[in-house]
Amino acid sequence: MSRTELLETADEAVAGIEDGATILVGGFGLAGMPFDLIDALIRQGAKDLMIVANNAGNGEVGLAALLKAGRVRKVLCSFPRQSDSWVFDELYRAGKVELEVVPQGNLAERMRAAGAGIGAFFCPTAVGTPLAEGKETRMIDGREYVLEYPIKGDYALIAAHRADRLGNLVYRMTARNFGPVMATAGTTTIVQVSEVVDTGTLDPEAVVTPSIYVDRVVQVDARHYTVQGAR
Amino acid sequence: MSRTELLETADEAVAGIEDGATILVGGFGLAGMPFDLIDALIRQGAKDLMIVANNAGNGEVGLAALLKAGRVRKVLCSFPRQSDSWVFDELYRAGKVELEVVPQGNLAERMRAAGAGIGAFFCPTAVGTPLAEGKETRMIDGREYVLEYPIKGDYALIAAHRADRLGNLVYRMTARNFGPVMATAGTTTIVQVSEVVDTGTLDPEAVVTPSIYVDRVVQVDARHYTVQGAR
Amino acid sequence: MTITNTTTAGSGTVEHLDRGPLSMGELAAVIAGDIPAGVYVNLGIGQPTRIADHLSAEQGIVLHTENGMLGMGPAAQGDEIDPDLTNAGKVPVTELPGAAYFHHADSFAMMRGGHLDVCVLGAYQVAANGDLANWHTGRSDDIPAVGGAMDLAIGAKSVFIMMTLFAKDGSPKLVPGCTYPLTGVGCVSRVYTDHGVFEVGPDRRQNVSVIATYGISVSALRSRLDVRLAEA
Amino acid sequence: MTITNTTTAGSGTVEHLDRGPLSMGELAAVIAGDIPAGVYVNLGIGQPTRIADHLSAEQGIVLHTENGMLGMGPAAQGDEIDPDLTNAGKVPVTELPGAAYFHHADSFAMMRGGHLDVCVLGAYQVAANGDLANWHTGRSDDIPAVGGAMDLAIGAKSVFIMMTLFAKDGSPKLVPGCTYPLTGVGCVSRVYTDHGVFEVGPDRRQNVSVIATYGISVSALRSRLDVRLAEA
Repeated sequence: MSRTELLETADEAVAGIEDGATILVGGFGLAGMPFDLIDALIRQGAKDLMIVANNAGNGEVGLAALLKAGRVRKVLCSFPRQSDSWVFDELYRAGKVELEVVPQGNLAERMRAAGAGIGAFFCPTAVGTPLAEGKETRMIDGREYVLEYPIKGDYALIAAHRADRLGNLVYRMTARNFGPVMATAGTTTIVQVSEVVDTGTLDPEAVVTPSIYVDRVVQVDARHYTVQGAR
Repeated sequence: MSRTELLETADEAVAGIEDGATILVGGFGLAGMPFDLIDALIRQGAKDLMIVANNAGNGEVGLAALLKAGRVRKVLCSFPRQSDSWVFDELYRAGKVELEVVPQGNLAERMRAAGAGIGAFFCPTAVGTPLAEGKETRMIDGREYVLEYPIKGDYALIAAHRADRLGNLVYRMTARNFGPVMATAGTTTIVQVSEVVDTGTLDPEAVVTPSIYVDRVVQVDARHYTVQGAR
Repeated sequence: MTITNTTTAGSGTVEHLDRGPLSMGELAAVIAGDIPAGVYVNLGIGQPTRIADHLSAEQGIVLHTENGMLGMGPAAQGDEIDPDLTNAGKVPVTELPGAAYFHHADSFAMMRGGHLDVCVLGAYQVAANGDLANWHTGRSDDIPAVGGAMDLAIGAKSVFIMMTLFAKDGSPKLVPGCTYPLTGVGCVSRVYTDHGVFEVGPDRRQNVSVIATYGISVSALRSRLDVRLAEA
Repeated sequence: MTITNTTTAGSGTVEHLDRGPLSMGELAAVIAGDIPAGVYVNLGIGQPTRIADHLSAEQGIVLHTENGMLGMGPAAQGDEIDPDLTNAGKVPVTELPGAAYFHHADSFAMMRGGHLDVCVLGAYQVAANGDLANWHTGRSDDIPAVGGAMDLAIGAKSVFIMMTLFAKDGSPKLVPGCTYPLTGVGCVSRVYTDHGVFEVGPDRRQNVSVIATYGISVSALRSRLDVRLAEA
């Protein structure tokens, strides 16, 4: 992917996202969720979106706010139902949003496959369960596997800790979660970071997402949300 | 994998390797090659080995020395023929060693699949070439793929830069190459490092191979070989 | 409280009749005692998290959390709380020396690839053949949510279950066959409950082996369970 | 030496008849001029490596080497030489600011996943339909060795070939169909040679488009090649 753009505002960073787009949204619960990009996406107005994420929103912030704004057609995730997912729960029960549940590791591996040019893979997870129903299976070396296909995003919206001006990224602790995988699986990868540093100051041995995967970067002020009863 | 053993000598580190074992050997050319472990393996005496590596030895050292000692039944690699691979070339032309050539990326991805519990994967590399002959193919979304299976090792012999006492590893520059992947694909992973440091001194954000993949570690003196005309 | 370590399978069933059933805290201690030293363990969200409180530093057990970390420490308190550092239950935790962070694909590759020694999960039902149901009640008004349950169920070398033996309505949760939607097939090896510890699995041909009982005899258990119980 | 940049495809074939064929160094400069600014490029071992000498810092091109690095710098000299830092040809190289290291599976995922913009490879033969043969002569006494050639051939968004147009025996290397064992099917988009630059590929129905010639006219090329040449 050619040179990374460094943008001044989250609004510039999400410019051009089309109605109906598939968007990979980083984060595990609140850790690593790109709050500023999602808020900008709400302002930007794209609708009828397919969201791929681990959860379906917490409280009234982040993905939950996007859902509440009525912009989401479908959620593909591993764990929508949480003590603080009332926004999603209400929309789902009212038939206003579709849901596809995927095991967490398959979600990650299917996005990795998309980024790595793998056409499909035989996976042992979910064999014999309702989540494998209707899928192709095969015995390999005496074990049963389910055939899983890549999940590619038109956009990936992720949060990282630091970027250099070239677009290399490092993350912070378990906020890393889906970011590096989604960065590889999004046609256009948009990243919010807490800090942009000069190129050459990140340790080349410790770069987690090389700049080749990063299209747009915006620096945002640190914000941390806490939602009571989150899990 | 349970607790990593820190051993005093390379000979202790390779103890117990059986005749006929499949051994993944790290390194790309000379960078990242576990010279001391291979020398110890030659002393140890295991024979009839199947070696999985990128190359088939350079000059008279490392893998070339193991081949010369007559311990190798078969080499599975991407690039055996080099200007300095005379040991392999001679054995091969004399019919004394089998060869299976695999594209370099498939070699890496097939070991990654072994480590990641993937049963098989559809890969676009080598479609329509002699290296895909006899393999299952499938059209997915208008593109043709070849079905590739995991490559698992009974042992992985790799070189890293530093280990902590728990077995976490970091590498140095392009000597990283196959090490992290082989560490996941070996039933028993044996690592030579230039330095063992106290647990807690490696940056947790920069650990490349977590200790769970590492069974035995031995610290060795730095040795660097240069072979004229290596490529 | 001292409870005999139950790992001595094959050495006979131990009936603890001098006491009532275990509390969940006591059960956590029993499981902690059964986890071998120096292994890599994932503790599922909910009750299994409590096992960590009973692991000693000497055991050298390394905890994995599937959101991307090895070397997870105890829950964070006060100033230690960092929103970027949580466990799979999204509870703030701490980092121990020797920790390592990795992304989700690497974390689940670690699980799926069979590198974890033990994982301990909660359950709605476990079948004699090792089938597990712990993600969905199957009620039509339930919103399904699986998280990492299916990955954990098939990934670890040993899958332990921590649960009460009976549901609130008194029905057994150790059953001849699961009626709830499955999480994994034949994946459980050991079931730790307040009333007893059992070995199950696909090799046992419906024959559940009783390792220990708490506050109830094997014969009394036979009358309350629909599975065939064998002495260990 | 100044040679017109050839990227202006569609604006007509340019015949450079005031000179002889290009040297490999000149060809490297032509290719360097055609690589867009700010893109990610892999230069295959052998002649394509020379293109790096003609890339300017202002172009902001980032070089990938498949043994596990982005941000590769020029060949290392003297004290810079470090046996742990080599390119895919195992030649010692240097590291530029903003470099990143990764392991082989990640490096080839980057290629296979279509993230590299351009890769430049050598070739034994290229066919009009974009088929590439560059790994094996097919001679029975040859030891086959593929390395990353097949991964690169199918991985990059644009695959450029750098080669002489004719083999030492005078036979053309741009052919109606490859007779050597294939490296990739329909994967090449552009062929840079000493005698001319061509666009090929599966969409062209055997119709090779001539972007530029050096020291030879299009009509003279038609008499020496077995492929149908069209003006750009």
